[in-house]
Amino acid sequence: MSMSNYPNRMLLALAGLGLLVTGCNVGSQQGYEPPQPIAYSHAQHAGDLQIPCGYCHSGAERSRHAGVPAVSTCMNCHTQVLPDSPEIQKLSRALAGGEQVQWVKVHRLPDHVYFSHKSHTLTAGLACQTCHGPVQQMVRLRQANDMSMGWCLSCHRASAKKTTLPTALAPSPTDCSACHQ
Amino acid sequence: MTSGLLVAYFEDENGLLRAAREARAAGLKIHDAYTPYAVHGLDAAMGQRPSRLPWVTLLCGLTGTLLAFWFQRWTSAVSWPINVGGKPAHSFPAFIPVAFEFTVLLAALGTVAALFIRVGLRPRVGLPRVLPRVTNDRFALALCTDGEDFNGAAAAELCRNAGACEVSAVEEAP
Amino acid sequence: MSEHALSDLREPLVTEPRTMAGITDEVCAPMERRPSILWTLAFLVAVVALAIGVWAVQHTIRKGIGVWGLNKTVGWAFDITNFVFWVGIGHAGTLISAILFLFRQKWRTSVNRAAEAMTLFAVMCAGLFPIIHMGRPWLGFWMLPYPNTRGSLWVNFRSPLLWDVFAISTYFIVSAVFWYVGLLPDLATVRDRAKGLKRRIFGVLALGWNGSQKTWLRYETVYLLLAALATPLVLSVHTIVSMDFATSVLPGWHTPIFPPYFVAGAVFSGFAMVLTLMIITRKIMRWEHLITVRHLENMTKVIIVTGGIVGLAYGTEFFMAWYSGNMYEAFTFKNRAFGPYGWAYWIMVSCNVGVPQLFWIKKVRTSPWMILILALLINVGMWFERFVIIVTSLHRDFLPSSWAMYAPTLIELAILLGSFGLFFTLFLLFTRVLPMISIAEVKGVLGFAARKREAAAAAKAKAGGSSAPGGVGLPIAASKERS
Amino acid sequence: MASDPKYWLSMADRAGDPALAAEASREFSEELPVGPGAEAGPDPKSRRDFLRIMGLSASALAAASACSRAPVRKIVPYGEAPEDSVPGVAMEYASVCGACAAGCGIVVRTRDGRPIKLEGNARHPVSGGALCALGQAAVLGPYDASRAPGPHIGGAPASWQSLDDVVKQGLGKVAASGQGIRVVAPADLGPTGEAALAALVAKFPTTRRVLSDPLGLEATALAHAQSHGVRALPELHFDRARVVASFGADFLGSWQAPPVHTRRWSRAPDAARPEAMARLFVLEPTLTLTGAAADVRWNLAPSDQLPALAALARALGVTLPREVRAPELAPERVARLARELGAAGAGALVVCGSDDVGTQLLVAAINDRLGAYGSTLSLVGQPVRPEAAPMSSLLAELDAGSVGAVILLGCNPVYDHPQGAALAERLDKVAVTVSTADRLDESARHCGHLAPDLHFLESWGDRRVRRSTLGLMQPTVAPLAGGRAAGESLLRWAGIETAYRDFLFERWRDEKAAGMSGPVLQAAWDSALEDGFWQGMEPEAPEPAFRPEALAAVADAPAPGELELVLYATVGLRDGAMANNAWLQELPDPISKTTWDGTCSLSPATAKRLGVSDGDLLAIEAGGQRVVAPAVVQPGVHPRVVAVALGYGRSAAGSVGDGIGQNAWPLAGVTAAGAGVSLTRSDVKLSRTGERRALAQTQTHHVMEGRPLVLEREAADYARSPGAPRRHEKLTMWKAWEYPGHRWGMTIDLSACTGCASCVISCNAENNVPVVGRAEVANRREMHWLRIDRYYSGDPAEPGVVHQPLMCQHCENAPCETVCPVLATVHSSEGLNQQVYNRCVGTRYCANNCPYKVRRFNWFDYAHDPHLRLALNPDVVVRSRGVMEKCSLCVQRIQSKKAAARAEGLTVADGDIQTACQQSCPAQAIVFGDLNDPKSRVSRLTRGDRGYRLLEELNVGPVVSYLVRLKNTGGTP
Repeated sequence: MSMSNYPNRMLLALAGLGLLVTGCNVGSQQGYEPPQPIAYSHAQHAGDLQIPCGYCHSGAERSRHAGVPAVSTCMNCHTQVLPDSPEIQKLSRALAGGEQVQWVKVHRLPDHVYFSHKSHTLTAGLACQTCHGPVQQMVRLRQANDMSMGWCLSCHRASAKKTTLPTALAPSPTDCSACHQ
Repeated sequence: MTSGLLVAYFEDENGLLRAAREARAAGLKIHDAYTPYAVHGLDAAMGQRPSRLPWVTLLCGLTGTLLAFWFQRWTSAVSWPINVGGKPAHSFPAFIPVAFEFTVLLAALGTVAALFIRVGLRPRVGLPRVLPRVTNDRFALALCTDGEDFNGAAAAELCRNAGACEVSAVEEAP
Repeated sequence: MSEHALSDLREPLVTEPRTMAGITDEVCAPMERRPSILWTLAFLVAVVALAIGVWAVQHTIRKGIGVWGLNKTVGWAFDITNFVFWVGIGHAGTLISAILFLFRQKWRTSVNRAAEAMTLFAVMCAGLFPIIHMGRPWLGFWMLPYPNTRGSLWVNFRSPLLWDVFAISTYFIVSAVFWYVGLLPDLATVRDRAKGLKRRIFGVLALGWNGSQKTWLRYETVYLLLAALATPLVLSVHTIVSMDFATSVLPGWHTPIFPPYFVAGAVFSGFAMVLTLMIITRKIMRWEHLITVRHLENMTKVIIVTGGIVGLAYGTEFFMAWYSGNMYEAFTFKNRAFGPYGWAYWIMVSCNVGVPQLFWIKKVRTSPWMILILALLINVGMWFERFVIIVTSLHRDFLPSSWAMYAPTLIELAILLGSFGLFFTLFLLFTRVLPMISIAEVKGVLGFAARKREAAAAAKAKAGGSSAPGGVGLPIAASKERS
Repeated sequence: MASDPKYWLSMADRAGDPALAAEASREFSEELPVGPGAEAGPDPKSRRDFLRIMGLSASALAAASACSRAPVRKIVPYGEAPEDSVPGVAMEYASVCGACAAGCGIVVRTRDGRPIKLEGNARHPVSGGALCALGQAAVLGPYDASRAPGPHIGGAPASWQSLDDVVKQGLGKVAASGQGIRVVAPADLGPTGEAALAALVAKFPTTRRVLSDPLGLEATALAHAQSHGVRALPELHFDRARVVASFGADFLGSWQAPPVHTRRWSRAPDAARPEAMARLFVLEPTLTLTGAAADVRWNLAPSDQLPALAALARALGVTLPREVRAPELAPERVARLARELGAAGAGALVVCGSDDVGTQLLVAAINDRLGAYGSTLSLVGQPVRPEAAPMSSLLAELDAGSVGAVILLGCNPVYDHPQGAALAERLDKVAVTVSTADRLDESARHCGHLAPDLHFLESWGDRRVRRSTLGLMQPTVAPLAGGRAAGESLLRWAGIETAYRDFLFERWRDEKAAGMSGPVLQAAWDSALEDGFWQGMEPEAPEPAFRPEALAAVADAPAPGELELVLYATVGLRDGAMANNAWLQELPDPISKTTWDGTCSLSPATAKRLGVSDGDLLAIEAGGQRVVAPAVVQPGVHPRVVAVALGYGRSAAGSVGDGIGQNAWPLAGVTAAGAGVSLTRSDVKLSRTGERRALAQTQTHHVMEGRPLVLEREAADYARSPGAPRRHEKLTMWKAWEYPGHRWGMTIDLSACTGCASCVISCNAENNVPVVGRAEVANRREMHWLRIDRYYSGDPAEPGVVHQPLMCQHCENAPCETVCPVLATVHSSEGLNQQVYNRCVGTRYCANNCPYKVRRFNWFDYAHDPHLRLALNPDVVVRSRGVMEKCSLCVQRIQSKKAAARAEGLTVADGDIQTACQQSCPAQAIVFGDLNDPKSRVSRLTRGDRGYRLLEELNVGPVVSYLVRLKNTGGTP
């Protein structure tokens, strides 16, 4: 009818473009905080009690996978501590061959990404919190970063610029095959 | 806006051309002419100046070229330089085709957009005012009636002499 | 562009006396009457072909490209052959519109609209193939350089395929705009004839066109500018398509002759397709006076020239294969002509080099039926040209260990059929819903035709002969006084 | 029918199981379940699936659907974490390969308890790290779903306890009645297996052993029993030989221990001193890998083998007690052989693949005459093979009714013996019949009971390769089917309840570690297990003397036939025991390049005479049996010879191997003495059936068309003028990219490469290369990242053959990279051509533009069998349909070695990183390393005189270099 249609149309077009542009970030899992089968608190274990991350996630410095502790690892303490708590009972039942504990995976990289915890912890000396956020403050685990490729790269690029190491020893490659192999 | 128009209708372009020339010679102010096809020579007859739209084309085209070259260079050599087939990050010759295409694209879209904006063509739900049969087989010359010394009868006579088949007054320009 | 640009030596383009209203009625008639049986039949056939193609495409996407006959050695065959074929077809339309417009070739007026529509539909068909030929077409949008969360990972501007994305989409957009801008006055004409819903639809489409001279002035300027932009664009598009091959390392592809060779070939095949469509249309619509034999003849002349260029290119390729002393190149061309796909090569040569030579004969190039048959043969030949370039170069390249044969599957044939279905469905719909001939432009040349007839009649009368409307061809200097 | 797409395109097509279909339809299949990170219940409707269903609808939809959250995944933790296994970290175990009798040392790489890769054990004293294609492929064995889930009694599943009871009772009854118990077994069960068998014999004294020797290898041992008094196969030291003559022994491809022979024969070290290069003569009826590697190769009809050897023996001065007719082999050829072998003396070696004892006696006589015993071949220290009767005697006994029980121990005679059908008929009537096959195979189906054996990766065991060297086999995965070690079964039936592992340990302790105890013993045992072998003292004994009187057993040769039959073991399947292995079925025959079929090879001349072309189905008739096989017109076949592949035509191998080709063993002859089988015969009839079965070949054009692809030079010429092959001046308009760190490169020595295809299988295993099946191979869509091109040259009757392994050349100016619109293939900072599968949209332009045609496209979702998925390498992503893939130069190995070095603050040293193909190459033809390091092996070889790049004139700059093939023909052939 009149020029007044134009702004609307422009808005619509912009919104469409915006969707396209941000499209891939929309799928990000940042902020994902699923309920877990056991009311386990990282804030209590890693924060208040200051149990080192590696005590439970023992693969973090040895393997690709940080790993989830075996039920027996929990029971190292919990045979003594709060053995009668209903949450701990779930563990005892699992250990006795009952219903298994099925943790909900929070941090998920796609299968086409090769990621090694060891290279980032042991070799690069990064703190777990660098990627996982302040886990020691989280009662229920939440994904702190979007863990997109751009997010990985931002760090890899920055540290590649800073390094004084010889190229062969330099960390944080930005080659595709560093992660996609 | 004009308060009213005197519209003369013609069966062929020659009458229109003659009327336009004579009206201008007589000092009448021509509001516009309405024709079913582009009548050649009418611009001169009405004393229209050539359009400045080619400048828009040039501007848009140049913008396209520069934008495309800059963007290709930025993505390939600045934002994330990647070794592709051993070619340098800024592979200028390889960037020419896209730059060319983008030049044409922006120039074409810009020109048409400029035309539409300039002449007020836009999708509209209601129907525009259109003088009868001017999109089919009649030519119309619209003369402004708001001049100080406008003489409607003389103007109508001028048009009839030039070959107008009908002369009428309309309230508002199409 | 004033009238004196038209030489009096030329024959009028509208061979029967018509009034402007008559032209309007005539061109708009197909949109206003019920479809003829012939049209309905043709439309049904086209839609069935399209449906078969749609099924084949969805089958391909569901199962994988493996349903085609491709293999590790021949990675492209029917898909890209069809793509290049359709892009080539899509060249004549804009060429007729733009280049002939720039060269003041007024005879383009009655064919340009349909030719442009043909361009658009052909480019649609062409655009289909690069998308479906991908292993994962649903990720095709990765070819667009948009900011993303992958760091941003952009696209490879060095890839001819990316150039294609830009070239084909630009070509489509600019052609569509050019076509639409050309349609505007006619849309208004239709709007002003129509009633009810149709009037409202055309009202929206016509953007409020009212025939104002202020608009016409700028419109003509813009149309000229668009033509000037479209002309290099047409040439660039097929140049870029040819670079899909020319920038590779494969013998038979890697050759600098490709850009002009492809452009000439595209114009060649495009004109053949325009001829095919026009001859059928003028017959069905009874528009022999609007699309005259002269139109057809002019187009056959373009075909002779471009066919000659194509033939020269074939010869040059062989010469270079021998002259370069490159054994891979030499083998490729020997294999092309005398290898397992030699039959395709000889179809290509006879259709593209042999057939156009018949147009040297006046009788042939003024006989619509002969032209139709030859034009169809040329289209077949041009399809095979792309097949020969793509398949015979790929199937035996550098390492004999990987040499392989390719044969299309039924699915691929169905997709080719479907692309014709899509093309003709769109074209047939176009003949029903839009004015097929540029009403405004034909009216523009009507006055000239009328004057020519009058002058001829006057001359005849002076000579004591009887006047015959539509009599043509006498070079008479007298023209109507204008002042 | 074998012509059907036997391997499946999708699991759904095969099984019709919706769950499997859902599994198979997922793009980028989920990673393998990993230890405590094992994820429960992957969502079958993933986002990618949704997208694919929606297909064409463009970007807006894609963007919209990206909004959806990824599916919820669960982690089930261990209850108790297993000791010393860290999830995600590979464990390696040394063991012994059980794929054939050669007993090569292997290293088994496991991830999270699953073997995923077998590699040669470089420390092994005999195999030295070599492993053949079969060995590489054996990693699929434990995951073979066609294995029997447990013991069967009378065809019905049963428990081990009840089986043992039934068998023990049955055997006891038979023994008590004085009837015979016959154990049909291969010649070598390993010392512990032999001991277990001995225990059974002790328990049931009527037990006798019958030899299962489908390929007739025992003839050599039997000949040496007569000529040297030792029933043993001599150890062959090709590395010490200056002149080798092979009479139909495909020692590099399928005869005895090919990887060991290949490692020893390898030309890689020879090429460094071309003036002293050894020479290989091969005289054979059909073209084999050994013939392809020969310096001088002559066709020799099977019926002419004995006369030719006799003529050679005479020319060398051996006195033959009996006249043998003159050979067809040209006298000047015999003279040349005699001259060159004679000149080499103790540096000469003659080997023969014949299954005829007389022929092998002649060979022994010639080697003895040359003084080769103690030099190039040796009987000292070789394990003595047990006494065993030939199969024909078993049939006679069965007919006579004197046998009450038959135990088939790790053999399948119903399938792989010419009289298999007769045996099957008779087995059905025997009171007690037990098979220890791991599945209900052809023979087991005719046995009352099945006591399924374990796969060698699941089992304890040992293998004596030399008397001084004991290979130790240890389990690397818990038994996945319900099997039990065959040796353990024997022990149970003999009434010994010791666990097989303990039995093995005790025997080892008593024999090898006598006098040790406590921690010393434990340390010795641990060390032996860690090494994978126990190396004792080499015996210091003189070679046994040759007994000339043994030559009396040499008979005259049979008359030549109009058409002669040669049944041969293929490089991929050998005796067909592993026919259910999809990798081996899809492995192109190194010579004919056919897959998924047992073919019948004819010389071009014969094919022309009979009007036969490739793929024509031919009926081959001999000894009243008829076998139909597709023809392959094969250069290098003797014009009178029809060569038919063995190992195909399994009917009870499993879902993969059944019905592939036809079994050719029924065509073989039976001999009463010796090996019991004759794989050649002179009375064969050939006819066309008029039908065709298109071959699934990976290469269909066999000559180089005069192109400089494989460069060959005569060694003597080369020694005189070792100039480099032509190198091209390079011009460029670009400034080259710099590779400041590593710059990976590879060289392939064409002199060394024999085309054995071990690398191909190794690559399959390492890189999760899918199997595509017969129909897809026939469509030329095999997925192998590494292929071996084979070209013929010269006279098709006796052609020259060259092999050229070809993988991605990782070009510096990669033509594939330039044309990819989405940057899915780009260069790494270390000079690798990277293919990013998850970025690929599948335009295939890269493959078209690859001059080497090494890129492979996933035309469909090539299903990984849900069981075989367990053997996938978790470090390499599984590619989905619609994406391109190719060799990455094992980038995952590069990355992991670099990461390991970096964790220690070191850089990788030359030789640290081995690609899978390099590691597996028995001939050590492949060298990988850093081209930036001027001292690395790969740098030196690349720069060396023989280095050249394939299609160098294209200036694509491959980082893979080939080393010119040196051939030592000595001039005129």
